[in-house]
Amino acid sequence: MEQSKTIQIYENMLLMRRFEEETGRLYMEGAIRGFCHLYIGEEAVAAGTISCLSEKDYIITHYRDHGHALARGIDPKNVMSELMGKSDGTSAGKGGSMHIFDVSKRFMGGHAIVGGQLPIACGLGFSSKYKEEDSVVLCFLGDGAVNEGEFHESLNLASLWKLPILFCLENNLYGMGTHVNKTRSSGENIYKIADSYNIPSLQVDGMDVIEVEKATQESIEKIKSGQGPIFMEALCYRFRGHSMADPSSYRKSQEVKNWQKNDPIIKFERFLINQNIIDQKQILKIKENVDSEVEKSIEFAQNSPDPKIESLFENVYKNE
Amino acid sequence: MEQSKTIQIYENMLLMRRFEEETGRLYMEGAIRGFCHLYIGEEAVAAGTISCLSEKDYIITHYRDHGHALARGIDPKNVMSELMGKSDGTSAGKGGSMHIFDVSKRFMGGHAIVGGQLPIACGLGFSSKYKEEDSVVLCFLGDGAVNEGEFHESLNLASLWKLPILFCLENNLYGMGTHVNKTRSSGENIYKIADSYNIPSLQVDGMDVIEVEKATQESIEKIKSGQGPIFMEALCYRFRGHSMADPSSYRKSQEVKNWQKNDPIIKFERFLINQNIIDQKQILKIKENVDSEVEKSIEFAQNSPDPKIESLFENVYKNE
Amino acid sequence: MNNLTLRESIKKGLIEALESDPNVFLMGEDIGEYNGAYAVTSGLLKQFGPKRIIDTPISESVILGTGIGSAATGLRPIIEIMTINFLLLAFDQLINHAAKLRYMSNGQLEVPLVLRTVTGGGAQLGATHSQSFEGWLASVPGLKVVCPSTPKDALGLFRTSMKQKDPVVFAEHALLYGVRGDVPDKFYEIPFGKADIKRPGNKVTIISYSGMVRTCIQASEFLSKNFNFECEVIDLRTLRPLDFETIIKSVKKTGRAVVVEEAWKTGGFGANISETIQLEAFDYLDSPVIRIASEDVPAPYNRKLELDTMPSEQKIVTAIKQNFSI
Amino acid sequence: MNNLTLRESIKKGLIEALESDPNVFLMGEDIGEYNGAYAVTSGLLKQFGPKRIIDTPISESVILGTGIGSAATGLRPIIEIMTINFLLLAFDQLINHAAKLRYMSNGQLEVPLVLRTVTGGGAQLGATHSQSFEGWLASVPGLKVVCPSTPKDALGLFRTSMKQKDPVVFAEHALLYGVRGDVPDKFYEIPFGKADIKRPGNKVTIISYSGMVRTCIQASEFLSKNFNFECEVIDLRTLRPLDFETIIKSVKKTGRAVVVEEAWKTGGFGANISETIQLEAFDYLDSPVIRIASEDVPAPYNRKLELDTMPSEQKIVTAIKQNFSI
Ligand SMILES: Cc1ncc(C[n+]2csc(CCOP(=O)(O)OP(=O)(O)O)c2C)c(N)n1
Ligand SMILES: Cc1ncc(C[n+]2csc(CCOP(=O)(O)OP(=O)(O)O)c2C)c(N)n1
Ligand SMILES: [Mg+2]
Ligand SMILES: [Mg+2]
Repeated sequence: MEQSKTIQIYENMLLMRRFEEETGRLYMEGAIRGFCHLYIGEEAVAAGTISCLSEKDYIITHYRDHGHALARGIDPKNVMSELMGKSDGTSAGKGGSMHIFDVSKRFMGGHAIVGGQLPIACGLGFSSKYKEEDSVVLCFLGDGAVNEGEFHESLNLASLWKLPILFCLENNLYGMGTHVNKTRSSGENIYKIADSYNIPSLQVDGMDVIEVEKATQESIEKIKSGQGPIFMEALCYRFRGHSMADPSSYRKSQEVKNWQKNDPIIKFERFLINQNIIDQKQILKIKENVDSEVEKSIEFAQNSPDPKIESLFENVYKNE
Repeated sequence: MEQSKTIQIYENMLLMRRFEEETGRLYMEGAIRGFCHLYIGEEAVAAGTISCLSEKDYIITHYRDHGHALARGIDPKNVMSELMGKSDGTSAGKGGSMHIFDVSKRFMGGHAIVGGQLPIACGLGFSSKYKEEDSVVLCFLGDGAVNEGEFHESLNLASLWKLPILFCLENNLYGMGTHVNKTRSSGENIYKIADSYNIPSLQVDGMDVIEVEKATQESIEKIKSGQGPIFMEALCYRFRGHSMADPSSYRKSQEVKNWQKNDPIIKFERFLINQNIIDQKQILKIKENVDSEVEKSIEFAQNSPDPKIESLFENVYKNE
Repeated sequence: MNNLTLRESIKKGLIEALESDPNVFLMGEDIGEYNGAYAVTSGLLKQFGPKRIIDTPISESVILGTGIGSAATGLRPIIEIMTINFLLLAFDQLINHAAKLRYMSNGQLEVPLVLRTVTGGGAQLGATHSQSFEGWLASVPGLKVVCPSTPKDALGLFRTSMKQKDPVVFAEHALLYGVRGDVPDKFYEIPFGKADIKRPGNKVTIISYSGMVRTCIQASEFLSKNFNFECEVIDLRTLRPLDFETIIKSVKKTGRAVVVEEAWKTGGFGANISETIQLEAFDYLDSPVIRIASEDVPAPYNRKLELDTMPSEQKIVTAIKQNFSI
Repeated sequence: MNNLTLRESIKKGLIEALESDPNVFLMGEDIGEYNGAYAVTSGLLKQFGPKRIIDTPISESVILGTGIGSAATGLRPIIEIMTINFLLLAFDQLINHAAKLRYMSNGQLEVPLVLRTVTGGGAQLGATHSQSFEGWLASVPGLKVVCPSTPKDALGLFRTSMKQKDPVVFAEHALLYGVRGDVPDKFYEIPFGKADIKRPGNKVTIISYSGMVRTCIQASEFLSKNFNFECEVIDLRTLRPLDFETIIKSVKKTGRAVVVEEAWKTGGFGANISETIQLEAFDYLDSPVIRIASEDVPAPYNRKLELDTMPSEQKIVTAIKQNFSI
């Protein structure tokens, strides 16, 4: 990895973390509402994968989407405004936390139905291939989504038609409160399910951004060569509850602590220092910048006006 | 196999064949209507599998269900009456060809939505297990059904919960007019898909009733031992079109002819003679009996009255 | 008398059912270890164990299908689909199978299944998580549809649901879970197809169900206080079977009718009620039947926008004042 | 003028679309090699090749999802779901996704997708294969719903469908495919939201769509011939947008209205029309609006039973005679 990219990834991971810590706080204060799913702990996956994409590549993801949005370079101001339901939000307050879109960045949402993004991802890949555009689709999904029928239909089609899709499974071990061992008949190593679709697959340490980045880079090259989709399982963990409403009684606190010891940001920070890519001073500086960016995004969002009531009827259809 | 069972299977296969030849004729005459899917060519699968079941085992299948119904010993008179929509039909004319039921024989239908029987099969298996009944569920499906989301959800659950289900895939190479190679990403040998659900699987020659019977016998023993589901792929072929409405332009006539050379009934007949289990005279006698049974079923059905118009409102709900 | 939340009263019903019949079991996503997305089943896994309280993968079709197959073979499943929005993924099992098996088998099979799910909006969950499809389901022959609005009704209707031999969709409104109400200690049931007059009146009949009943009562109180105008509020309680008798009787008395529902206005199930009123009480109507429903837009996330899409006390009051000139 | 079947006129529309825009493609089960379950796409694979005419696995959700994703990125998919009964398996994609993406993204995304499917009963296909769900879909904001009843309308409405920037459900009635009608050679389009008076009259307004329009016309001819009683038959053509103007204008003239639809009576979309008529033309109505729809039962296989569930010429005639005393 180039040094500048390395540092950018680090900044990006910090941004996600700080942004969401504040998101959590603002939720408790009532400034953000509805369902809100934090990505804290999983930052290496979004940062490692999305940093490998070009402008013309597509991203589509589930409701746990703040991290992906920020990694794609969507302005935190607009994301925060969306979380607060404001007119400067990515969807001018209509979408909310689970439905972040920025089509100018080919960030195709934010989808709140578990597994629902997968068939659409096939459409994006189909389109790229039909138009000979050479765009890759990066499609995130959770371990819980693997058991939905839509997963199966999508993987079969993607493979049959050799669609240029990188499926990135964020296996954080739980779908809400249910451990993956209770839901997956094939047990651990979910990535092996790709075999039955004839899709090449791999497993990476989702807490290690360098490993994620490298694997993504290689996968995307292969996909661009026209061989069809690849399925990548990133082993990771969410440090917070499933959503802000989660009582989190199903996990032992020791389990959470053990994973937290493996915090992807701390780990990466250590690596950067050990490799002399960056020093403590630079780190402090970056942290300050990130803090200030997050603060600004909050201020911006707080000052952003509520959408006009008339907007309620806009964008149901094109011409109405 | 015991000799008496062997002969019974042979009779049964003949019955299916002759019954459906007449069904096809009656359809052309307009006495049978709606969608009607003949099983001709695939008789070895129904005969070989269903002959291994005990009374307390369940069967659930798709719309191509005449063969399965007859193999289960449902009276041809009642099946034919159902095809003609008469009051003596298995559903008194309400179900039709695609929806044959006989709950007294634990024949749980006849389901016309591709893949729709699979989730229900899980429920039957669940019930058997919950009640510790030791019943096995024999669930038929086509190669086309494998690509439905419901297939995936069902196989995962069946395996996770070790449900006593024998999935019997009737791979006749086509779903309507679409060849399995155009729809299955993993190519031939569909049975291998069971690996990703951790379900033991096997493939049998579905044109060879002895092989089918043996494999079923063994599978059912294993399932009864409590190890969970088994997935069996029977390679077979339908000699007729998908339904009576099928123009059949998508298959080369040579392909059909080649498969017809492998007719499961002729093959089995030869085997019976070669093994001296049966002689030509006996065969003639059996054929006569079968012909007469089929004729009687037609006569019975033709004489069966139409259902009363009031029956329209019966059995929508229990108490109405 | 017990003062319970709707959540508690449904839980009471679940416990009763589980205790009274070993063939009753609960199945759904996160109903056990997680204690239920809306905490209705909280503690039940501990109390009844994993044979009876069953966490499933996220697979709506096979969850429902498993319910169908087991109900058809003598068990009494209570299936939870987390919300009605996700039920769309199991519509094939519900509509093509559960609703039709009795008929297609000419009564050989029956599917005594209770499908609990959460309906409605108003919690800023956005367009994919705020829908109300119970009206569609009420149009499907073979299904019964229950929509309680109070803790007492919820328990009484739940008990009746468990006695049905047919699939019952029991739709609980997300915003009602915390609402409290008196629930008799003494055993009671509430029959299907009997609407309840939640507030008597003589000037206008308001017909509603589920989450909107409260809103209708609030509007009625306002009109009573400020204009001495007394609305009769009818809570349908079950959409199928539907109690037209109570509705028509009331309208014949008041001569005016308002139907209030949370579904989208276009094609809302309530139109069926307006239609029947004009048909059965044509000569008694002083003015047309009006209907208040959600705006014809996907639910927006923003609080103000979302509130503006939904029927409200204010909207009901205004509509009544304008249409019936008070 | 060309005399075409409805099947041929739709095929003409498909060919035009395919020829005029390389981004148009067709996708669905058995539309290619098999030539289409209802033979609408027969020959197209040969004519346009496998890049444009795409056979899929039997996977309704991903078929529709692929349509959504490709429509959202500049292609113009025409998706065929073999029948509306199987569309239940893709309701999540249609309702939670296609219908909502424009709104949830505040206009950033759009889904210009034409979803062709087959609706209706009457061919003895039994309960799982004879349903009419277009009314449900017409209640979903974000979707448009087209239901042509003649070859001419089908082509004109199809052309308009292809110009939409929003998802269009184009529901073709199975029993109409063989019906012939004149189709102008000269290019024409038929706008959405404009109902068509298929038969002028002055005594009663009959409102219908799709397969039932013919039946309404037949009933009208009978009443005209035998009783000199002239019905005006309005064909809605699109359920969403819906042309209330034409309906109300006609009812104000005739003073009587009958709504005829093939869906189940309870909760049928037609109730929405009855309701609006009584609301907008209250003072013009001589008697209540009546509605004729299918019986509230799953479709039986037996011919006589099935016919008895559906609205018929006879039933319409009888209802009009009874309700409007002729
Ligand atoms: C179809 C559907 N079913 C259920 C839900 C409720 N739900 C939201 S998130 C979730 C868990 C998903 O888990 P996973 O895919 O592992 O993603 P994670 O939340 O762990 O990132 C569930 C069950 C939903 N949104 N959609
Ligand atoms: C959900 C659904 N989609 C489509 C159809 C239409 N259809 C009926 S049979 C069939 C082909 C099924 O093929 P397969 O599973 O291989 O069974 P076979 O007919 O070969 O026995 C199709 C597409 C249907 N009935 N249900
Ligand atoms: Mg997870
Ligand atoms: Mg097949």
